[in-house]
Amino acid sequence: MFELAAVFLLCAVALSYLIVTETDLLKAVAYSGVFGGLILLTLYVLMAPDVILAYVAISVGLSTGLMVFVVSKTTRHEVV
Amino acid sequence: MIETAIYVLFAIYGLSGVLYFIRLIKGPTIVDSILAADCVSLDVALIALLLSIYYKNSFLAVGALFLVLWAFILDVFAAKYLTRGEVGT
Amino acid sequence: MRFLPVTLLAFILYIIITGSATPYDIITGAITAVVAGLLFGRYLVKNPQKALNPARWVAMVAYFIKYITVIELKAHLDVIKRIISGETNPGIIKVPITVKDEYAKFLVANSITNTPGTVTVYMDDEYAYVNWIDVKTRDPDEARREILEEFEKHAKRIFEG
Amino acid sequence: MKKLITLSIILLAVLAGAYYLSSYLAPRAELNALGEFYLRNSYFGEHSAGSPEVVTAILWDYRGLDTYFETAVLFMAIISAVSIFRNIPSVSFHPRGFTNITKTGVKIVGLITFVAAATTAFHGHITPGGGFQGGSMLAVVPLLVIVGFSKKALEKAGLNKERALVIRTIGLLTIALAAFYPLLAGGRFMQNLSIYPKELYGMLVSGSLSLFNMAEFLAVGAGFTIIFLLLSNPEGGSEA
Amino acid sequence: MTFALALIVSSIAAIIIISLYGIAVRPNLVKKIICLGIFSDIINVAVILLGYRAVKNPLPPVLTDYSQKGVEELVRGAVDPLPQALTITAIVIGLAITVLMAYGAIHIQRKYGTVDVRKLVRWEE
Amino acid sequence: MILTVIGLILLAIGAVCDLLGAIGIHRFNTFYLRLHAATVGTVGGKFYPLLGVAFIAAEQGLWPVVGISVLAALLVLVTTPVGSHALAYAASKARIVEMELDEFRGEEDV
Repeated sequence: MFELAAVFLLCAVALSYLIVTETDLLKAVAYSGVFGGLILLTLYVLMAPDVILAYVAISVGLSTGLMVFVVSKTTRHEVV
Repeated sequence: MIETAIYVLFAIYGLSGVLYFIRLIKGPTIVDSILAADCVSLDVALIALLLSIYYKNSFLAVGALFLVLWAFILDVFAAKYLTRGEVGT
Repeated sequence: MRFLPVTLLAFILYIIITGSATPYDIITGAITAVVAGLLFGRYLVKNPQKALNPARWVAMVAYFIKYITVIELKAHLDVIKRIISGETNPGIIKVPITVKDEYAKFLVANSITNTPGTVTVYMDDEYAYVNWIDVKTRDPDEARREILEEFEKHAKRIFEG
Repeated sequence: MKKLITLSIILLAVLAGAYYLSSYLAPRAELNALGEFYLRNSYFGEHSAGSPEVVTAILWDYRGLDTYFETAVLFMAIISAVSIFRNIPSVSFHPRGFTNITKTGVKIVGLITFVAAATTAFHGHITPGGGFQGGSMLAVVPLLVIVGFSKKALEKAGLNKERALVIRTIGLLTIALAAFYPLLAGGRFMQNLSIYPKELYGMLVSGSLSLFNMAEFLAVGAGFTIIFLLLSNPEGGSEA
Repeated sequence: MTFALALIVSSIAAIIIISLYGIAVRPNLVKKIICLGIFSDIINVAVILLGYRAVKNPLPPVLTDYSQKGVEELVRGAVDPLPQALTITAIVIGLAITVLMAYGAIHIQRKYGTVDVRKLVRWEE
Repeated sequence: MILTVIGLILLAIGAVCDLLGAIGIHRFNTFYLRLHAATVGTVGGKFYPLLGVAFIAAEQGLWPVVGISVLAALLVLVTTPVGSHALAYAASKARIVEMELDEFRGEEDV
């Protein structure tokens, strides 16, 4: 099962590149939510239940809400 | 028997996860992307519960509950932002 | 009195999530349940007699079992056929609803959305706006019979009357 | 299309790097001496922390001083964020909330989130979880209320900025007092067992660990609540 | 197993490089904050990877069987608890720091009407 | 043994539904149709497998996992329709996706 962690992190590499190059910031927030899910599965394989509980609250619950708040108060589209 | 079945299930759920993932990237509008992100996060919860059965360890299961519980939080936030412009009102 | 149903529900949830029932669990669970009842009871429960009536719970369980087997199966097969064949006729139509209670409306809306093929777009006191994958009719009464009459019947039995 | 080409180049580079690295790396099966010490001593043993949950034992007993100062850092971060937002005039607005279905859903999910957060915090010394985790989960409840109803609904229900600050101060004061009390009783700073009891009426409370967890639960939850209350003020109106 | 470990290490390195690129090059402050979040997440994963043990079916560092036999079982199979304990506070403090930076970005938007770094630099001209 | 078989059957049903939903989300060409395909993926593809996980865990004696997976299965039925409804409302109200037959457009809401 340790090999699964490699697969998840390989997907996370692709996703991090997409987050960096995306110009629609709301879409970038959605991507980072999925990125959080992949990191969470990696933590499952690495056997860290405490960190999972902290990370799921921060990443899925609070951080997405915070970033949508910030996007709603600044601009949505990034001009490259 | 269960271990083999879990490997096969990982493959199938992973394949559908990848298909959702492609829609997440392609999605012509923002709502398509958020819908796909929702489906992927539920997939993640299911795979997490399957992992906790594979390792026969009940401590790993609790995280999946919170993933299911808060899967709709991004939908509601983004919908409120798209319709009202402000989130706090 | 209004906080009693919420307290009971919170205690049961606490024991389920913990997964054990030692004295420590029961004491902390009782504390949490009382606090949750005092904090949330005003907003969740309007009528405690209704919430504590076991007949309603039995009706709810019966509806739940019927819903997840018969109704879901029919709707799934229909939508899967459409996914394979690709023929659709979508539209958002206006359907009158008759239930008044908050949770009854929530149950009806969720039942509509969870059935593949129909999604509640908006619901106010008189009408539900439903996105339907195959608009067979635009007549409100006939659409009501097709989409939500059965859900409303059960919702009335569970939450109203 | 250009994006896809760059992406495949990056993935190929990662695979090539892995192929190169695989001759140098070897997975490690043995345990550090320090890690073995913690695993052996956390529940039994001479230097016991009285908790079967080794991570919480390290957090609040063996490395308690680190966590104490990290709590102070968290306090500083939240206080500085609050102080930035100090003199912003609040704009009057009509609270509308979101749709009715969302409101009912938020009520149900809020109750379950509250109970689950309390479970995580109360069982921090027995099963995975603890004050930080439970507090972060608790802060999701006001966030959900803000998006489903509005900021004003939360304030009308009695949770405004001042009360959240009071709850937060209570939590931090409890942590400070529980950390300093062993000095008065003749022990060292943040000493756990032999000052605090390991078992209370037959229930495992692991000395001061459960007390620290509950206080941290309140402090972290109320701290993040203040942040979201300040953030949810609508823009516009008079310029600051 | 060795190749999987190497793949994990190189993926972590790649994500660190990509997120640092995002922090340095992208002009929008909000995008910088998102990239910083990715960076701190992957650093936490790297720290936890240091405590992993390559035994078959490893255990989380929680004692379930309260006896000496249970302790022996734990020492045989459990992963190292110290990196996990250090990571938990790092995650929570990371969110608090992110909040502080987000407040800064909102204030910049209020004062100058933009969060684009290139425009902010030329503001005084 | 019988519980494991029931659980595996439920998981297999879920896998098929999930795959069909993922295919449907690519075959349909507008957002609202994809929403229906995604419902097949969430209810058929997540609710039944979560119940199946509960059956398998009951066979192995992992009672906390049983409680959590049953609770998660029920929560799927409560939370995901709220999310779908919010997205459909936003798509119609903010005019992100246009649709020919739309009786909600132009209606006042609270």
